[in-house]
Amino acid sequence: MADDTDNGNWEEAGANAVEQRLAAEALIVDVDGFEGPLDLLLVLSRTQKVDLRRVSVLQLAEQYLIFVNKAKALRIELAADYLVMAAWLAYLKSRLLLPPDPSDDGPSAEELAAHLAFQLERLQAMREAAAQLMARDQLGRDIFARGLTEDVTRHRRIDYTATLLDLMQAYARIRTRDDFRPYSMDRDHVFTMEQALDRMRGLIGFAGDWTDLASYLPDGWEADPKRRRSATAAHFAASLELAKAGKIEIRQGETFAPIQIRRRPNG
Amino acid sequence: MAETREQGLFEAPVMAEQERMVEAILFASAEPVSLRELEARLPHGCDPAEALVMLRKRYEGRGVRVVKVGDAWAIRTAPDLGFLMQKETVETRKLSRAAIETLAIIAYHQPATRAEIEEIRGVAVSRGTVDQLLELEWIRLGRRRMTPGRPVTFVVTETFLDHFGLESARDLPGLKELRAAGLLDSRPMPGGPLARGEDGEEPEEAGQTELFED
Amino acid sequence: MAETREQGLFEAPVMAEQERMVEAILFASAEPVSLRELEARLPHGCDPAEALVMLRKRYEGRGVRVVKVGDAWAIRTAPDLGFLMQKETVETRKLSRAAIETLAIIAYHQPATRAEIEEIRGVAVSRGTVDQLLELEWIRLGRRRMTPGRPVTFVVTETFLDHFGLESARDLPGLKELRAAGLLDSRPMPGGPLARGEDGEEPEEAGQTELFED
Repeated sequence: MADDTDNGNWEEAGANAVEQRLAAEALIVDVDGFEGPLDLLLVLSRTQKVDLRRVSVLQLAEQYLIFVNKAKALRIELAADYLVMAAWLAYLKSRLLLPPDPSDDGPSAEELAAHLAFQLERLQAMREAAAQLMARDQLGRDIFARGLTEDVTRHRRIDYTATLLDLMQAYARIRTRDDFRPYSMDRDHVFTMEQALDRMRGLIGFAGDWTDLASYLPDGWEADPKRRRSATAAHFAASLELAKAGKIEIRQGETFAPIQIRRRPNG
Repeated sequence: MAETREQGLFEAPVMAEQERMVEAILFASAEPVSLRELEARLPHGCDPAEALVMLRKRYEGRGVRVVKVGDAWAIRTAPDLGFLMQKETVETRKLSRAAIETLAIIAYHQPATRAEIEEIRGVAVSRGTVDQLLELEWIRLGRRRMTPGRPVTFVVTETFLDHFGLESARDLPGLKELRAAGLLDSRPMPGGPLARGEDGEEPEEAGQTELFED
Repeated sequence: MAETREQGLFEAPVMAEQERMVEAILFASAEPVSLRELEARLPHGCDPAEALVMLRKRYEGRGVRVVKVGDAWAIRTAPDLGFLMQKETVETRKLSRAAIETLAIIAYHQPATRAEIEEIRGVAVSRGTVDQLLELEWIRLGRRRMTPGRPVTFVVTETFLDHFGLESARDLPGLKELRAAGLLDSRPMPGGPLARGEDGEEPEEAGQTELFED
């Protein structure tokens, strides 16, 4: 977009050279005030007094280079990105002035210039957009929110729960702390090894063949898991005793398989 | 000021504008605004008292109302909509061990004084624990004990009975029943029907009653 | 509920009641209330969207207005009455030029990476600038860009919309014109010194344009 206008404005550029120099000098003073090389270019472009779409990039490059040289002469240190831009603009300027090299397969000088013009236009557009945005009615300045917010209380109600069971367990826990020992009251559910041994001594005589140990559990001890567990443990311990005494044999097909016992043939 | 404004037939435009202004000021102010302040803030020559009368009328029956608070004016939620302002998030939490034990003692021994609770629990009962139970409305103050110091007693409430599905505190299973139910085993057997540790799953109502039926 | 309520001819009483409720909720909150939250707070089966349409109309031209902010709704004073609110005016820290430009770039180009902001401004974006905007809650992190390095992106927030009285980012002033002029396109320059940023330029058009496409 910029390439059509470059040559047109070039004539003017010479005539404006003095003015540009003066403008560049004036800008030098503000060098810290620029937000980078693009910003500087944008400010310089304004001296061309044309729409950004019709800005002469070649002339702009000139203006920029004058600025940088002036800064150098005044021993003003420019940040690196200003110098990078200067180098690139010098390159662009030479490319724009020379006839295109047909062997060069990179972007053409015109394309590069057009892109720079686009960047300037875009930056300018964003500036204007920012200004429009800031000019809007703003909350807390022009528009106001509710001052007296009413108890939109986010009650975080904590619902405490407890079940009857919790309650009774708690009570049981307290009561058993002193006058009861927790296990002493549960005798009904404990089958001792001595009891099991007594029982098995009587029963083992009938166990000529392999029989599951579980079948030795007494009536009323198989259903309730708690009782079954106690009785099973007691009977297992008792069978170990009997095996040790050489009265029975024990086998288990595999892990967790039923434990089986039988009377030792000659025991 | 590009807005068009609906103006009633009988309102002078200026007064309608004043009403708008009062509306905006009352809305944005963090505190109720006095008539005097309204006068000071409105452009010269305004009559905020009249504007207020109109504004107040305008909000009649609306979701918010113009109300007088002392000498000042404010916009407030209509009283019948107060419920909308309570955004409740319910978080269910288990009662602490101290609280449940305290509650249990009160339930089993009511009326119970703090000293009695402490004696049974063997540890001091914190103020917070009692307050929590009072707040839950599971306990309330009973009659003072006619003993030296006239200590207050605690009893369980209707709410308590409701929550725990009891007809009366007397329906609480006694020690013997607790024992029969295996509850006095401090180490619940895993897998058993009673195997519900303190942090076990909540048994359902049905389970509980079945459990304690004789 | 002794109050009488003016009801338009075409309003079902229930809807009028819903409108009152929405009114009360919006009045009570300084922050915009989302439609979803309104739904959650209103009694079951209410249609806050419809109630809002009515409420918005009702407040047209009044001292306060019902405004849409993103997916949420709020009541705000009419902009022409700002002069009355000196007392309520919040002194805000003046934003630097860099911050204002960065904000505008994010708003118009969102989601925007830091490299893109730098590419547009032609200068590095300082950490402080972004932090300031994040602190104001005017911008937040968007999704990471699915390009090499997976750079973070920035988008504007509901607070931003609220602050600048925008219904959505689509209502940014001049957005359409900027887009039509191609000034929101991502146009990389091959080999130029302005193609800055370690993450390089992301020449994907999808993200930016998609957002603003209707």
